[in-house]
Amino acid sequence: MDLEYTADEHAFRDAVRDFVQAELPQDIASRVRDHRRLSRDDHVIWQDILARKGWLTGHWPSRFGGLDWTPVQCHVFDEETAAAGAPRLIPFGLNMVAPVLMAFGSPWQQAHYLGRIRQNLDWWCQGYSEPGSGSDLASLKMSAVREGDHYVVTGQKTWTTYAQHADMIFCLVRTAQGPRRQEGISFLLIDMHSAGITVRPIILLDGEHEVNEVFFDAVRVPVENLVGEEGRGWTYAKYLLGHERTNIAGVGASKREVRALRELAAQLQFDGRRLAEHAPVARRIAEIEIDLLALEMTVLRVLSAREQAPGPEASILKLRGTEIQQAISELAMDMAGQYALPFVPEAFAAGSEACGVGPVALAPLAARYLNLRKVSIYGGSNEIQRNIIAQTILGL
Amino acid sequence: MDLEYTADEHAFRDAVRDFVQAELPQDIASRVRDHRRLSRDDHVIWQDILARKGWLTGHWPSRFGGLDWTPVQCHVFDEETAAAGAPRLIPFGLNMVAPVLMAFGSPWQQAHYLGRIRQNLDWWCQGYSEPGSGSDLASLKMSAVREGDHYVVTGQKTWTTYAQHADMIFCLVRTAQGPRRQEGISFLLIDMHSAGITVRPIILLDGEHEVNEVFFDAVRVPVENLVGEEGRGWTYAKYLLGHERTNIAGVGASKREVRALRELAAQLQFDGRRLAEHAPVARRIAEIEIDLLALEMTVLRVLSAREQAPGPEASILKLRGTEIQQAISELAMDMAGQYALPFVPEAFAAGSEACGVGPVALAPLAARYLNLRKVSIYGGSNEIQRNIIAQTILGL
Amino acid sequence: MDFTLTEEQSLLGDAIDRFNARTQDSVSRRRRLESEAGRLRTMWHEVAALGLAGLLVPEADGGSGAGMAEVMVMMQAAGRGLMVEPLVATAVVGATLLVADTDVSRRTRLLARLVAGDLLLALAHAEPQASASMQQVLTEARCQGDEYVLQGAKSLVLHGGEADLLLVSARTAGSPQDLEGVSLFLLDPAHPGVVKRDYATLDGHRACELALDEVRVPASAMLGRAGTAAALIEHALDRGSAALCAEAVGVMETLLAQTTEYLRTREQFGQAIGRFQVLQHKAVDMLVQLEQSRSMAYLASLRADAAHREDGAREVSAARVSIARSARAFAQSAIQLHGGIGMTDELPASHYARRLSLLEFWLGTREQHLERYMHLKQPDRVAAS
Amino acid sequence: MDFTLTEEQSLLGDAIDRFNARTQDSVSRRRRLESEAGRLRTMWHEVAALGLAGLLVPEADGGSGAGMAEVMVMMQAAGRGLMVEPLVATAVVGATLLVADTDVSRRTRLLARLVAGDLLLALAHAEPQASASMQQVLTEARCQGDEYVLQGAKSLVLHGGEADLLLVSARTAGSPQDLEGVSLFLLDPAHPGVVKRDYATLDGHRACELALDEVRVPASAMLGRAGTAAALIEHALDRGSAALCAEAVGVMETLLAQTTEYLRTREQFGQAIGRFQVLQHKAVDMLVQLEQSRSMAYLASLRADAAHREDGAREVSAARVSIARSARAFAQSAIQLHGGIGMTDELPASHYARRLSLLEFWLGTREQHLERYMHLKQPDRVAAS
Repeated sequence: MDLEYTADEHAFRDAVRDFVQAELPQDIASRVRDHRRLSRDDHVIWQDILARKGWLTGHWPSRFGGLDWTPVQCHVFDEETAAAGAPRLIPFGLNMVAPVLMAFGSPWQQAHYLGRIRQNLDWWCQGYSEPGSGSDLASLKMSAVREGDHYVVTGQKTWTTYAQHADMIFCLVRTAQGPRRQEGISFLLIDMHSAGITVRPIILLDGEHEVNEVFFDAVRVPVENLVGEEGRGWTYAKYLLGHERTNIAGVGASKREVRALRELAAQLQFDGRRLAEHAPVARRIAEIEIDLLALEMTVLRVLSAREQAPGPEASILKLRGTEIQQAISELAMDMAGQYALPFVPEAFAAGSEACGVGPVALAPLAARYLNLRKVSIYGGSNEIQRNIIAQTILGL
Repeated sequence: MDLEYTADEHAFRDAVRDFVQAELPQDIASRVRDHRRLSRDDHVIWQDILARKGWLTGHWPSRFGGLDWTPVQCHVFDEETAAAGAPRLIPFGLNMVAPVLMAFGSPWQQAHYLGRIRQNLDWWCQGYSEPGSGSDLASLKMSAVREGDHYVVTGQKTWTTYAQHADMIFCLVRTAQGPRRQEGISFLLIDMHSAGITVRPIILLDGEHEVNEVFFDAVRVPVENLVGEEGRGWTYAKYLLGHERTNIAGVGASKREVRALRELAAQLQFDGRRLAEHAPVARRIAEIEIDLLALEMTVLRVLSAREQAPGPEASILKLRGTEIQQAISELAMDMAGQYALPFVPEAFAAGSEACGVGPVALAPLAARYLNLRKVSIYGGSNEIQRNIIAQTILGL
Repeated sequence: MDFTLTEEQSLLGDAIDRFNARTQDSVSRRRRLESEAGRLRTMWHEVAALGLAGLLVPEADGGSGAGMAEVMVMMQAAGRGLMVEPLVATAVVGATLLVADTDVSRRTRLLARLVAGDLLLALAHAEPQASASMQQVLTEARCQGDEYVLQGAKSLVLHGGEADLLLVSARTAGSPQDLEGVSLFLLDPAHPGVVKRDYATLDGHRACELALDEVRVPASAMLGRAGTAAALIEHALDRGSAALCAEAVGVMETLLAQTTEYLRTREQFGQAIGRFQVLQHKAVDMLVQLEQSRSMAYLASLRADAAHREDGAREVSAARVSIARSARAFAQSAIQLHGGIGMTDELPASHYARRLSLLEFWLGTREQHLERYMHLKQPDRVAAS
Repeated sequence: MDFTLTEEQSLLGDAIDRFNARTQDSVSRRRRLESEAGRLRTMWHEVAALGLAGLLVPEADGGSGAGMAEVMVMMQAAGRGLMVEPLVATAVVGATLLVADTDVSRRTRLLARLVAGDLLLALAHAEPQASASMQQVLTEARCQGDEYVLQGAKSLVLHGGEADLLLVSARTAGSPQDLEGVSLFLLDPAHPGVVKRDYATLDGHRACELALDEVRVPASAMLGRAGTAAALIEHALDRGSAALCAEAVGVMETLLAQTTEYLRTREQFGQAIGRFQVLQHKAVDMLVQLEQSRSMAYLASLRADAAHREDGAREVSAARVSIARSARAFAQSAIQLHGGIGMTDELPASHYARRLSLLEFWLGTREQHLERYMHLKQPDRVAAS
């Protein structure tokens, strides 16, 4: 038992820190830190930088061009890049479709798609949810009918994050009707530039455009884009959930946000003193910080405990991770006080210090609070996570 | 709409306050305020005083010897007596069996038992729960078999509050087996001094003896002690729940407890200042006080809205009332700090200022915190209350 | 003690509900908000025709002569319909101030316009500097001959952009935290030296920032006696707070109905999601929050109606704090129970949740009201006595 | 970074579990606690025979030469079995202090007795006056020739009643909050002028209040150099805190197992109550609290092991605060999920819940640890780096 980082891990941390300091464009970092909107380019530029270094896929096995990073290295990488204000990596290709392709993809799929992901050539998105399916994923209806060496896909996906930017989408589609709904589902890779695909934005309650509806009208997909066997898509989807290497707890980003809270509290005045000296605020920051420390230790414990990906423990990390993200955003909004109210869309854009009302750092905080309501809903709502834990860990 | 008390209500408040000040024995009041154990006599003496004045049953209809107090008068009476440190009235006779007898009792039962309750001659207890029945009351098993003009009662009740003091118990018993469990239940009044009754104490986790198991071994009960019709006991029990005039929210007592918190905070020192000036404590007191104010307004709203007893709204009052009681006890324990730890049973008894460890007011606070865990369990757990509200008010 | 509404009061609520059913929907709301004052003003005439603009104006002045009970009824209905009209700014806070004007001819003239829906008002009192006290005034009004020169800045002036007349607090004597020395000025927003920055707020209303740079007004622009406006402003703000409390209750009413309806109809795993006990209990907690808020809205309204007394102020702040806490949890649950769809701008429920989430920052934040509650002396008996 | 236990550490935990299965039950526990030192001492010899008394004593002194990782393992097992033996007072806090004794012959002699189970220790440091700081010392030790005269009072001396030797902090210089000037004295509890008030605590342990009235001890009774004991005491208390953290985890382990077992077997309305989603989710929250606590117990143990550093102290206090919050909610849920039976003294689960509820008041309350956390400077990187 030893909770200190090894010398190697320290060296790795230094290397990451130095690289990020040298290479991360400062305009992107400041947009991230100030909660401004990021463009498609902001993400692509940063991921290109990492791809050139080989670090975009450092967590991949070397046989697929990765660097075999240990879980602790992954954590350190996440922590250092988040601390510096790097955009989060878009996970759909890197951490979601990739593990599925590594396990079940054809040699061609592996060579072609994994290669392009590694080089950051495709922006992927995820086609799971459909209108009405929600947490009950297996009720999906989008159909794929085999015609010669194509599938003809018709139907609709929804809540598709960044579909407006995407080149590729991986979809669960129904290739057969059966008594068990989980059977007859297949896993298909679809070019977003195909004829017949329409993307319609869904605007969230903070005015943000992150998610979309995606309509498929007789879209023709070559059969070589079927992953694994027809009808086994549900198995692959479950495998994906279990092997998602996404930093589900978001510790690195939350640590950055807590530091931002401290800085804000040190800048803002309340009754002529620094807000940081206002006992209720100081205490809430301390309690969030302590919660985050406990979460971080739990992440490290889960990561160190096994070489392979966490099972139901991931649900614990997701629960606490999202609760803490929401608590941070709630405190931030409270610290904004009356300046939580103004909604000046230009203030969310880059380099717009002049447009805001009140201290510039406060402009996005209430919108962010509202936006972060999503984290306890998507990716399996927190109620679903608790159901999973009750069943699989507690045996209830 | 007018939230001011009327002149009559003010006069009533003054009358209650004057009476209590003159008549409530100070030793009893100080035991109540200091959370010391009360003896049977403490309760009986105070209830005798009220009975002589006619106020023990002021809330009863005049045709049964009451004073037809309005709901607001009941609230004022509760508030003033609680504020002065009067023991709570033992509700089992006054507020639980009495409404059932008024509605369904025979003329003899009304004359005999209601008369004795009004004069404070019998201490009643409640025989509902059985081992294993818990929230699922209808699963009760205690049997009553008719033999001539007696029922022979055999079985067990549990969680019987103050059975050790009681002269009478009202019981739900099974007089028939049927497909619907609710059928075949009867409502029986049993003399606790009957042959065949054994009372066994259950000690709670704070060391307190409040509840008991009561064993019935072929206890003979005269048939005139059957309330209403055989097999309709479930109906009477539900009527009782709906007409319980107990101050279910406990506003008066909680107001006394919040004042006690304030006094404690003004006495205790922390870092050389009064604890009342310690921002986190001051804030918690304020927030509890505000919650209690909201509850009080809700009680008054529910009471004023109808002449008859509250329906499912009672569940809301019970929920919030118990949550606030528990929050007060939690803060009190926290204020005790390290002196939450000592457990000196003598310090719980009357006039034992010398025995405690640390400031005398702190001695019972942790035990009280533990004891008050019960309020979200008994009388229909708070989970059951939420089920009731979901079904009856929200229609879910 | 009596919590029942009179028949007249009930009818008022019904009338507003009907009006809202006809006029309030997401599209028209957005259009009114995004447009310049013109469209808003058309609607405001209709609102005035319902008697709402002059609700608090004495009958002798052409108003309804109503009190805070009626304001509560109005604001609950406004909340139910998610009205974006400047009821609080003009009909509650503004009207309370104008009614107190001691310049009789001006009072008569302005109240007539107010009642007719021809006068939108805004109180410019809060300032950019965060403070525990809602009574801090840094803006100065220097007396120069028979003029005053206003210098300072005001923040979050509710519906200040549309206002025909601003009511500006400024200090004619004393230091920033003093109650003495605060005066109130009537100010034309087009007056030289007044710079407005008008903007939308996240909860679907509008506000402005106000910079006052050497703004010269005649001494007659003052409302009431010099240096004595603090109590009047506090009273007007408390009435505004009580109105917000009632509005929150109305918002919760609609939002709870929308949420339970969704729970009853949305199916997952082969059953209505309202069958899941955890979701049921969350909805129950929403109901409890609503009922506690309703109680506190009553209290706030009645206390803000009486002559302004210290325990009244304390209880109004208690109500704001209580409702702010309930509203926060309530809105979170409403969104969570709706799932993804609850996050979208398309669903009316999300607009209600947004308003409910932000309400606590208007006219004194929760933090300010809690501090105020704690610092006001507790009267001998707290509640309703 | 490595969280796995060595085989030796695992075996230690197993051995204590077996020992507890044989010796720890409600009845024997109560008997040991209510009795005078005799019975407790018999058991303590058995505990010592397992190597627990001398766990932290160097091998050269006959001990196990173990570290805080082993203390964590021991205390988790102690928690699982709800041991009432004075492990924290003697084997953790006491041993840490004695090992630091610079009087070599006394050190050797006392450590030998400690390892053999013949020496029960108690640190008398906390005092009756509530303070945000755990380092306040008002008790005075005046130097008179080659003697010190102790005057003052100590509170909540953990297992002070049974102790053969008291370790008393007293001020030889400076003022109450100073770190400089605190000294540590070895004191025979039977010494003239020492008045003990021994009592049980609500969580099933024992403590005493200590009055020191003109207690004369030779200068040699001092442990270490005059005026320099504050850091040592802080370190010993941090180790005690880490031990309490680990014990809380053990208590939670058993209590969660008891609770889920109850949920699986107790039937209501025709099904196991563990089928009710609301109860399931409450149990899930308990699991989450346990896992967070487990993580923090690791952190506290490792940080209390290293040479005492400021960020170590900060993280130990963070762990105490985190675990206190989890423990409070956890114990409440455990009782609530058990229903009435969870309130009774008859059910072992209630004893676990009681211990878990009160643990946070020992060796610095949650409030004190939170204040300490907030006042210690944050290092550049917080966690585990």
